[in-house]
Amino acid sequence: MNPMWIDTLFFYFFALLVLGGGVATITCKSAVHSAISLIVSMVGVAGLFLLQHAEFLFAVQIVLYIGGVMVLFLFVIMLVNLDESMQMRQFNRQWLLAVAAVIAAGVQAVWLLSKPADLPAAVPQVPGGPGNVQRVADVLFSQYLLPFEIASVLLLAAVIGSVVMAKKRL
Amino acid sequence: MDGHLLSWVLFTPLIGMAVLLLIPAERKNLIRLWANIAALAGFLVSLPLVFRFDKDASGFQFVEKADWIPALGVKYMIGIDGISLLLVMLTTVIGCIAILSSWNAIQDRVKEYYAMFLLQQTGIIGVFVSLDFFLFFVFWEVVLVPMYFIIGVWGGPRKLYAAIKFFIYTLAGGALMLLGILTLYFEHFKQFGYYTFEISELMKLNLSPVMEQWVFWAFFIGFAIKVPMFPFHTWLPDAHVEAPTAGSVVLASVLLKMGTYGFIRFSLPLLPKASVNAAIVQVLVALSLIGIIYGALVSLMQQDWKKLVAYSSVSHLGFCTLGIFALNPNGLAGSVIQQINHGISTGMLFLVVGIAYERRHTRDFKEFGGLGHVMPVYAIVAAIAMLSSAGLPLLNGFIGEFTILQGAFEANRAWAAIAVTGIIFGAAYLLWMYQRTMLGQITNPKNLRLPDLSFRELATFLPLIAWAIWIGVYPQPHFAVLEKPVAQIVERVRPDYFQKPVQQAEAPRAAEVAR
Amino acid sequence: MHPITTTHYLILSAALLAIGAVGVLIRRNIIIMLMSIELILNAVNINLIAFSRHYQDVIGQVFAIFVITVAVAEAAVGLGILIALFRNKATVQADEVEILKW
Amino acid sequence: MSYYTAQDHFVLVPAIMLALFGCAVFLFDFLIFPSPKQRKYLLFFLVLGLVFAGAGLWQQQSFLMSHGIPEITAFRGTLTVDSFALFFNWIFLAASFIVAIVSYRYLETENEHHGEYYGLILLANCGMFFLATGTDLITLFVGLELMALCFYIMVGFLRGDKRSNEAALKYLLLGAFSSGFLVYGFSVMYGLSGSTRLREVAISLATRGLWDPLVFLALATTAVGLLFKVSAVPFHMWAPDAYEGAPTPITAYLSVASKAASFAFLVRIFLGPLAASREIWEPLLSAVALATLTVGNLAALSQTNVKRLLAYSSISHAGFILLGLIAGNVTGITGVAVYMLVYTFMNLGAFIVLVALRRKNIIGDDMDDISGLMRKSPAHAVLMLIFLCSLAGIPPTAGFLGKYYIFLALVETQHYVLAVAAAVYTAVAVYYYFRIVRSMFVSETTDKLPVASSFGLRLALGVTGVMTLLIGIYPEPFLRLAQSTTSLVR
Repeated sequence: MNPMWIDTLFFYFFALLVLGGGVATITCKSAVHSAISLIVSMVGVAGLFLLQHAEFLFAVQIVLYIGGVMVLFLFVIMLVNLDESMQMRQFNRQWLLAVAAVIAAGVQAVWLLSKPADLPAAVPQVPGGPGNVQRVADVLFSQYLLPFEIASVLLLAAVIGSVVMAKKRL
Repeated sequence: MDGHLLSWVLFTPLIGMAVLLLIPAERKNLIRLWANIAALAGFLVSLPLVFRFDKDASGFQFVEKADWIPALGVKYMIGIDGISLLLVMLTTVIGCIAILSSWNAIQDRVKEYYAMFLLQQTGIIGVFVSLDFFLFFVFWEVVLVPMYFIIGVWGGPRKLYAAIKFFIYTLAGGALMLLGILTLYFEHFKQFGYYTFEISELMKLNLSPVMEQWVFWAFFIGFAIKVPMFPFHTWLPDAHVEAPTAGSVVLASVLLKMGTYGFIRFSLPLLPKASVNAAIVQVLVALSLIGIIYGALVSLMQQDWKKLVAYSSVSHLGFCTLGIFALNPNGLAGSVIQQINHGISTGMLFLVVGIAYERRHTRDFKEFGGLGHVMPVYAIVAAIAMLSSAGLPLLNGFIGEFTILQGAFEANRAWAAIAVTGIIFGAAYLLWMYQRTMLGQITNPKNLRLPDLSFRELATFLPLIAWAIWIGVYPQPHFAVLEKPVAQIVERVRPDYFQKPVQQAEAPRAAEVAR
Repeated sequence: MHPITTTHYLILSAALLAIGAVGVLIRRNIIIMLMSIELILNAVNINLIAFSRHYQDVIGQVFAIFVITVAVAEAAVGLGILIALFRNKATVQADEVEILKW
Repeated sequence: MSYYTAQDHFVLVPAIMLALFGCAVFLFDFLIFPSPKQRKYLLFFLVLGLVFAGAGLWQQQSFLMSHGIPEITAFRGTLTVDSFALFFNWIFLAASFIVAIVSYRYLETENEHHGEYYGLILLANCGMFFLATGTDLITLFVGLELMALCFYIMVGFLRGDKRSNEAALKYLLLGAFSSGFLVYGFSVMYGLSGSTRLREVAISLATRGLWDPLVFLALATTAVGLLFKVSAVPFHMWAPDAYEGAPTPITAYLSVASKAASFAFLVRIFLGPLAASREIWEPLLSAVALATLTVGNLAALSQTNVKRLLAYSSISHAGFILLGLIAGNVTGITGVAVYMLVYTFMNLGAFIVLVALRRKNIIGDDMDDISGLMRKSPAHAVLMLIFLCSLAGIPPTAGFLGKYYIFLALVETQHYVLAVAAAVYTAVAVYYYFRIVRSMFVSETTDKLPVASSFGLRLALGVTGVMTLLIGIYPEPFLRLAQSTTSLVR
């Protein structure tokens, strides 16, 4: 079997997952269905990561995003009684307008991108270098040490914030 | 104090205001007394200007110059020439009178009222003495806020509408004017390599005619709204009618002069090419003439005493702008004199209206008639005011209008002819006004027991009457201080003017005839 | 079949961005709007990984880690606020969440 | 290769101080469970943090001046301390300080006095530091999110108030949405250059054609994200609701510090990586600025809620500041800096007066609540008058100076149409600002309750009032400082 061929096949498969999941996310009436569609979409994205040899990101996507965030979403959906919100109108009045505008912009973007992008030539990778996880770690903790530290503060703020917001009595 | 005389003149009212703010608001009489003292002090401080002014010196006198915002090239630079001298003196005199006249009229929020008035005094004087365009603009805008409050808080029934209309009109004009100023400022940088707002520096600019015209129109909007010239006058009747008496007096006597002063001080000397442009002159003269006739005609139709006086301002200020754009010494000198005259006579007329209003709380002509029988002193004072406004010889109005007409005649006979009809209409509505209020029998029983002028009220008129007669009988000192600056401006705008010997001889003759 | 290039990934991510934007704009359900925002951030990540692959470096992957971190934080705070809102709603008995009127 | 040099530390000190003291506030609150009276120590921690951060900034400033160098970079170009960054950081610190000291009384009235609030102010300020100082896409993005996240929480801090919840949620939804677009643009920028340093991105983008599709995509998405952040029309719809629902001190903070940080960010991006596509974005931004002025001013005309009115007015101010960027020359960027400085003090001042009007059972942000203020509390009324005059741009208040610079920059770059439009809108703005004035000075008061007062409120009003007048009357030192920020313009 031609590996190129498999790559292509997988790409289209995952792209289908991503886009199909995405469309289902925004069209489903029920929030639970939306959440499940979103998981599908994210699995597709994770697959794309794998195709691109971003193994660490693949793991992060599965564990953190799909495992963490989506559980959080589902948890809140269950916690907040959505029965009554199901009865409400689910779409904005101007939804047609919005869809038209965004699709127009999207088509334009796709058309703009349809020519092969002439990106600067890449530095070829030295074969037999360190693995993906190690390389990510190297860059993260040397070049991007500062944003990493800022992100820790950011997460602290997020933790405090969600506790402040969600707790009944402080 | 000697070197900073003009600064003292400028800031005395502000110091007065600062002290006033320390007085507790309950002690109304003390506040009134202090405000009068401060205003009088403002006048007394300005008196030395008259005595020390050297009418033969050219250029500005009492000049003070200091850096204010070096980063922008802004200087604190003040000084006066003959034109500003007259207007500054008018401001300090009218300020005193306006403050004195409001002793009884204002009972509510006395402290704020006088504080606003004194703040405004500083602003107005600042406009007339600034020699730095930035400083000028700051004072120009500073005047707005106190006037907004004077109309908006102590005014008549439609005060809020009138106040905000006045404010927005003037501010819009001011903002456009600022763009014009900045254009000059930037052009100066391009041509000379440094930033300055100094007027004498900006005069050295050499602009393309097109740019001059654009800047001219930007200035025009700012000044014409303030004057107000014909299509921009609609704020004026509202503001005048709704303002309290003292507010109307200051508004008419001094504030409107900021516009005409702007034309004389800035538009003409800074933009000479645009100012002699035939099309621009024609437009401005046409608007002035329309203003003269329109103001007079509308005055004729008024049932409201104050509105009549208000519209008469439109007509009189038309004369002033006509004189300016006649662009010759007679026109300009006449215009300045007429500005002073309008300040004196219209100030008096508003005081007259205010006194009647204070007693009867109405300004409808139908309510009055025959006041001369119960209030003889009042009727005499009103007669003087009316006649001075109508331009009777031996009183001030005649001198100004006559000199302007001379200037207009020299420039174009048709202009003078049209303006003369304005004078005739003017005499008509003023006499009619007098007849409807002072003469005849008392038709309304409420008018039977009106008290005549109190000493304080009379005191508000006396300086103005004295000044009116002074100008009417012996205008020479006034023309003398104007001669140099006016000649300078004409020289600047029309460099060829004085090279024609015939007209050169005419300039002094005008003053002679006027005498 | 053509080989898959970076361009393919760019187009895919642009499409996902558009889907996410549509979702935020047309839905009235707050949770689904939050999910649509997650879609947008996933589109960003697809982009980043594709470029990272093109340059044979890992900067794009590091960037993606930060994007995921931020997405998680936003989702957590957003859901917290949502809970606070619904708690009040239960007590004040408002019929409908007014905020989605714009 | 060392990961953390002395120079890195020197540059990072203010942020470290802010973050550390933020954590200290959280810890103190968590471990000691301070009683309501002890909560004032939290305020003490906060002020101390600001002072230390200020000391760090001061050292950097004097280092720059004494060595005569334009900038210090750290973390391999991730952070750049230049005059521009320092200028904005001073604004952030001042705003944080003023907001913090007025919050104490307000939160007690609202019965939501919790220590987390003060910690979040410090962390938000920390985020702003990175927005003004960062020159790396990832750092900027994470810094932006740090700031935004703190704001989402603070806007919703009145948890029992439905308005506050809704405001927070709306702000979060649209904020996250715009961040998504922004970071999409960033990802494309990275893709075009293979680097995340602004400098390298700028070089790569400049070598590509003006109408290169990828550059255009990066420009469009980044611009949408940034314009959302500064609440420019048509991306402004979150602002009035978020401003109205948030606790008033946070509204003030949001409208001043967050806006200043967003503008610092926006200017850095537009004059950095996107500088080469100026030909494309200049007309776009001109249209946006005009629309912003129009919508902001016209919508403000009909508001009856003062907070909402000030929200729309702050939208129109954003339009003004954008005009400075459109002019884009030295004067224009100085104008942006000066405008931001004066806007900080005058807008904070106006909101603080509203904070003082919040008393038991009176929300204090309606036009009726402010009516008759002159009789009730002349000092507040006069200060409010000064702030409003300044917002309207009437000399000799500071606001005039900001407008002056914008006009000058527009005239200098011959954008006469924009200049005239902006001039006309200053007149429109007077109408709605003076509706508040009218209400304060002419209308009768509706309640007898005296205005809230505390040491913090008085101090904050004093500082903002004095600064608003001082910058107007003696602007020289502030202008010198602002003029040094123009190193960004090449």
